[in-house]
Amino acid sequence: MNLELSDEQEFLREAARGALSRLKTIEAAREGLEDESARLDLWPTAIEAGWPGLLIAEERGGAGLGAYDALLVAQEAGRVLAGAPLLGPLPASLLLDRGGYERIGEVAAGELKAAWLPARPPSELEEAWTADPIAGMARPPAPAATVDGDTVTLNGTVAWAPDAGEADVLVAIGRTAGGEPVAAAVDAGSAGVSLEPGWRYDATRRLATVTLADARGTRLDVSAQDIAQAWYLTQALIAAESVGAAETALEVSVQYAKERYTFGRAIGSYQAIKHSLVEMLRRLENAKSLLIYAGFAFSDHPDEIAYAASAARSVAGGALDYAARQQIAVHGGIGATWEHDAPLTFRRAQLSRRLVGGTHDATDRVGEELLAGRGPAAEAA
Amino acid sequence: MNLELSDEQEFLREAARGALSRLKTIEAAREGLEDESARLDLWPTAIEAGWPGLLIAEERGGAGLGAYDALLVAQEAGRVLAGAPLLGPLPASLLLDRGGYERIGEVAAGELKAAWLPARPPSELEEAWTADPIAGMARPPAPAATVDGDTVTLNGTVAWAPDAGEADVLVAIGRTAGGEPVAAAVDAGSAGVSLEPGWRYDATRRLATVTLADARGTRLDVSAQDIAQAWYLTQALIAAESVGAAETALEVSVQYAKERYTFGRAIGSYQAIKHSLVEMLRRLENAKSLLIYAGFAFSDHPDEIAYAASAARSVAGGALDYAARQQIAVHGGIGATWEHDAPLTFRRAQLSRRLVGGTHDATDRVGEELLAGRGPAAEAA
Amino acid sequence: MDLNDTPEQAQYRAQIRSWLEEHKSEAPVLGGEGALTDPDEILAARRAWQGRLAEAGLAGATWPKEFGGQGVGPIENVIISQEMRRAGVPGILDVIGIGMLGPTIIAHGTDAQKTRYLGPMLHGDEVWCQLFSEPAAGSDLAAVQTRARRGDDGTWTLNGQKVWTTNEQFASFGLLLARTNPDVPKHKGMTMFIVTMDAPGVTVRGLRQISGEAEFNEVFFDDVTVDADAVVGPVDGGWGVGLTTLMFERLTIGLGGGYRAARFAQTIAADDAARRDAGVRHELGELSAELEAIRWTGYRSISALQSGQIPGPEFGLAKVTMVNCAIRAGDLVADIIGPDALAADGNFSYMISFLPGLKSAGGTEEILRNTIGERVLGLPPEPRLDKGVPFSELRAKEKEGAAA
Amino acid sequence: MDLNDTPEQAQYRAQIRSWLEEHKSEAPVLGGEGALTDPDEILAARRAWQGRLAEAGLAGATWPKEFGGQGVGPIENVIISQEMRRAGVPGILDVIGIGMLGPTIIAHGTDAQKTRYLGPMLHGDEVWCQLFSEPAAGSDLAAVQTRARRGDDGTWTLNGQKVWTTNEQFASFGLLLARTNPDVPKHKGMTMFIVTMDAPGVTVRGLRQISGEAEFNEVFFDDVTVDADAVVGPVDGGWGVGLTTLMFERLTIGLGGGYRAARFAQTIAADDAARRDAGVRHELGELSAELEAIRWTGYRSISALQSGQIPGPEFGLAKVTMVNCAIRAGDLVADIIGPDALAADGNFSYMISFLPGLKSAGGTEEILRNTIGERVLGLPPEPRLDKGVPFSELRAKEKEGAAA
Repeated sequence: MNLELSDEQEFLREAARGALSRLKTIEAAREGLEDESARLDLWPTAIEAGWPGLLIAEERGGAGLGAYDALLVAQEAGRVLAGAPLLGPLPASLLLDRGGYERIGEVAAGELKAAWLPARPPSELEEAWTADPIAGMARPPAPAATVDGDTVTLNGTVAWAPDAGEADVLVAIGRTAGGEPVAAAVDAGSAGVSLEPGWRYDATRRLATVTLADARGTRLDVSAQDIAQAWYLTQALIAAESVGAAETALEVSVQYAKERYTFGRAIGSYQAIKHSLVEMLRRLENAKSLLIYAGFAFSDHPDEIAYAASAARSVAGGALDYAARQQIAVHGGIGATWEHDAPLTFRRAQLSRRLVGGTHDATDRVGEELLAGRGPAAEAA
Repeated sequence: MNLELSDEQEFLREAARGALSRLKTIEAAREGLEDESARLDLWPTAIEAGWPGLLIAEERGGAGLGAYDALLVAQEAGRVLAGAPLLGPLPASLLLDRGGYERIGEVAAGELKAAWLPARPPSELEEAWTADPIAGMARPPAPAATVDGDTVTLNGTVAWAPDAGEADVLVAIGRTAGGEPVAAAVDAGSAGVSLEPGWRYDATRRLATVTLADARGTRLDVSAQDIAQAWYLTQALIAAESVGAAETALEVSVQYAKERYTFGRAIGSYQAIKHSLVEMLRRLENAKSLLIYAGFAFSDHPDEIAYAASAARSVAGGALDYAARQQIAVHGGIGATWEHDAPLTFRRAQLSRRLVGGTHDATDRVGEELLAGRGPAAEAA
Repeated sequence: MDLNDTPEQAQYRAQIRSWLEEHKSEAPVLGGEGALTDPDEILAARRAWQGRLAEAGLAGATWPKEFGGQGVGPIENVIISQEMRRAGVPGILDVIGIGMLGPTIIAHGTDAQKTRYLGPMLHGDEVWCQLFSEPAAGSDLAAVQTRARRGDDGTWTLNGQKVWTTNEQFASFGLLLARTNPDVPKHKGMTMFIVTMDAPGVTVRGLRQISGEAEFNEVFFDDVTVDADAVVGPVDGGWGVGLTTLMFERLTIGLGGGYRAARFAQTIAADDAARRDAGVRHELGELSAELEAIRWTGYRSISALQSGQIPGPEFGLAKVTMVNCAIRAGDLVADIIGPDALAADGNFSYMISFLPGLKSAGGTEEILRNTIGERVLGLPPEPRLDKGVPFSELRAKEKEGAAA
Repeated sequence: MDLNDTPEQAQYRAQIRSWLEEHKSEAPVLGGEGALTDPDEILAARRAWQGRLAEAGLAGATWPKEFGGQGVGPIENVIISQEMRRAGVPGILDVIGIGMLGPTIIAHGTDAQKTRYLGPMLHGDEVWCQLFSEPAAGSDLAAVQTRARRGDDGTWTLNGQKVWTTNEQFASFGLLLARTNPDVPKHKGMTMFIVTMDAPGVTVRGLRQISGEAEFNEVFFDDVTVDADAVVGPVDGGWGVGLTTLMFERLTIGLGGGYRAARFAQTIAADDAARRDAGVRHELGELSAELEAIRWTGYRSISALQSGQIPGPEFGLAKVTMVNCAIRAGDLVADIIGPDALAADGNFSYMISFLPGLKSAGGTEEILRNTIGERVLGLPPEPRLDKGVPFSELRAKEKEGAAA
């Protein structure tokens, strides 16, 4: 058993860290709150680093890497609160690659920017494929789809889709009359597609609400399992970003707790502070373990993907929520001021937990899989 | 505004404390786990103290006191983990007194022991009057009732009814074909009544599962509101018992934290211990405030009874759960041994949270009342 | 158990109510239709309103009569607050001055100070601010580094920085704690000063919070000169003066409004899926029950005041409950609404941004739990490494430790 | 990322698996059909089985060859455990002896001690117990009060009490930490002894837990005599010897099984109302995700062992997660089932009773969080008031403080 990173993985991670370190991502996260022009466009960085083609097969111009490799990149992006274009493009690339999309080479090269419109797989309590709602707890069904040969016609709305506002090609998930999911590549500029870009609270995330009104796309030859995997890949990517952000929050907080004195002692020597930092660590380590599990499920145990990726998002989301609040608390009053970085982590945590189904739904899915007897088989190894 | 106890209330409380202090209730709680004969019968104590008639009008032989007075007694019983016969008899006495029961004088004098068979009022998510189930989360409907003049015929089962196994007269709540609740006084020895006494985990609680098969009783002239008040009175009594038990747990734990040393300091000087004791206090103070609210609702604001009593049970239940576990933790290993008193508090907490709807359901009811717009009117005073 | 007034209180309440009934049309309108919007206008109107209240005996009612108060007890003060809330009029502008700093000057000030400052403070003509907290001191209020040096002419020169303060932007005076002798243990070498906020060398800077709004200020003192008669209480005896202020601060907390469960419930009830979700209902029930509890804890402290007791620090736990329940409520509501709940103009986004800072305001939760553990439960304190050590040595040790 | 064995490990695993395949019929049956029930029979069978495992190199495999081990690494030990679990055979009886006490004797014992004790320990002929913890010491292992006094003839006399220990009721020997010099600081005046458990003056008493079962023992020493050659390591150097034991203890935790989410899920799924309840589902999901995490944390520690690292104390956090998740699971399941879940013969009542004690076993959660905060995160320790103070003085101070 060897869960250490391979040399290639170490290299991928270091390269991502290096590329991101050359950008002032934290400053952009703050300034972008008041000045949209201060936000960074990381697409050039992504192209240079080869992220758009990460999951695309080598023979089609990609790097042919696995989900865990993508998680390593997402974790690095999370560490510096970078708005890296991953949540939209990577799951899209998975479906385009598997679905025989013609222009896949351009997607891999980053010449064609793809983003998917997330659709949640059914569960016992919610039996349809659904999309994220604009507001409220009721999830609307995924867009209605009629299939005519290779052409799919779509009608419906998907709210808060990451990176969709900047995409050239959208991977939309429709629901046929029979309730089956169908994936289609839809030209973002084509008739019947309207995009309403927007952001909320965290200036590093580009979101869009997409309405399809008789919009036409090309059918992708993928299975319901493939589409579900795109959903769970998104869950795992959000988990990895959250782990990265929580990791930085812990490091920064530990450093401060060593340097800051009160009543003649470093504040980190007080149990209340010490134990809360250890709680940050505990949640973080749990989340890291589950990232490994999610990666393993994608590479070796596809029937555990739903369980593993959901568990990862659930625990990583909790870890980031906790870390973001504790980072502020450990820093005392100063941690809640505009100029401090802690509020930026907090904004990231607040928005992340409500995207693509939300942390809450991922937790429910862990329960769903167990109740349906689809938990892990037994001990591995 | 004066929320201090009146002299009469102080006297009632001191009398209860005195009467209970002459019994070895804690020892009985432990020994009763292995030897049923070691359990105390507190009915004679109750009679002597006048508890059976506490809520019965003076003109019918009772003391004519209010719900808050009953809560004071329950809190004292909780302090010493006494199995005081309150949860069955007091709500029963409320319905018998209001319902024009003929032998109410004997009930008030304790010559006739009454216990009610709890029925939960409907809510938005559970629209029928229901009884506690033998096992599982689905609640069965309250026993079916047919009314013929003054006679009510009942069919159904109510599980885990406190004090019902020892009662002479049962106050059963039936559900008519139209879904309306009806209360009836049923002679415990009459045909069609079968009682299965039992206990679980906490040897101080006498419980019984009661099956009614064409059992006949005398109709009590009470409204659905009266019956609902019996349910909420039971909730408030459990809350008060829990406050008492949590109070003792806190006192004992604080004492130990002052005396026990580790690494050269009293353990109570460490923040981890200190803050958890303060958390016990915080929950306890919140629960005490809500006991006052529940008492106030019964005396002055009957439309807030459901909300106030449920809130009291919810917070007091949580306070006892927390206190019971922390009492063990503060005491280290010794707190988890048979000879220690902490496990007895733990047993009390574990069983209490699952009786008469359970703490969980009381919490739900708080949400129910708010969602239905039945929260408190505005600021009092 | 009686939620009603005594006959005397009822009479007092009736008197207040009738005054308010008669005069509430003079109060500035701060919200809803016809509300003032210009900050300067608002300020002027609130000053004037405080003046009206003072004249009528509704501001500074607990102050002794000789200083313009009514000499009434804390319970009457609660009645005034309740009636003002009921009448829907704004409260006094200078809560800090009237509630804490005025009483401090009454207790420790010279006759000249009382004569000069109390009247204008009471009537809102001169607003005050409290200058105790410092960035490097954190939870340890006594770790003041702002330095006051006495010149040959008896005047003092102030240098340093204060933070977490409010009202500086329109305050006339501040009550400032400064270190006058660093060579004695830290509680012993401080002195309390009255400073003029428009004196040369005083700079006020807004301190923006998570929401982007400047809810607090930083104040910088750069060779600011104050006269010898600006000292309140004994030189090097400032800690004792500060303790008086803090005692009055405790009297003002815990009785206020806070977040009400009904507001969250309304939002949830409007979403049918959320309303029928068992998990949502349970979470709402749990946090609401606690919020309800602290409402009644508030009544308990009023009742305690009534019978002549000062509410103990355990009532400070109500703040812990309030903040943590509101945080849970914010998370619940935003989970239901989704990203739009975080929109800048959303109903809950200001609350969500505001709460993390509130958690530290007025002392962190940890410090509060220490205090209550020690004062209420009688638990032993943490070992103190700073006892009896001269302040200058302590600072040197810290620098060394942080560098290690 | 590779969950598979290296070729060498695969070969080792195959070898273990084939031995077990061949010999598993010799293993005692402890559960299910045909299980042994008589405690003495069970004990005898488990001793014999440990002997067979030792002969085959499956017990004490990490011990050096000269003492009967195989000299393999920790990863091979993991493989043995996994294969034994897979084969469904019981593990070794004397986990404490082979995992911790034997290695301590190997590190610190005399040649005579190694010759006398290691063989019978390895083969299950003589079982050992660990006698470190004391009732008054609590979390502070070094606060040992059991006293050993040296007589003129060089023998030692022991008086005191040990607690939280297992296997005494059938152990032949114990490794005991006693205070030999109370007039030096507490870590300096202790010595490690080997004691014979059937010596006159040794009394073992079962210590009943919440469930009513005696999961641990108390052992009383009343003028128990041991010879001079029973000392392990230097006189007054017992703390160093004990640290070796504790280091080996750390190697044995965190790799075990623990509670699995599927078990709780099955119970819930069987109740249709619970299965469809959103709140139940969420709570199950939350605690299960954490339980799943520590399964993978376990794999991470195996992987770390594999690459030659000793898993750090942060892996101890897995125990915290495990206990707290199991507590939540017990509460959830019992809330669903109701009072019957607490029936003496219920599927979950033993777990519910067992967990509160487990929370303190092997060091409280607080101590663990201190250790991790300091060793892993590098945070400064609490101020220590007991440093350098003679043990006898410390005790006197404690008595004084507690009486105050």
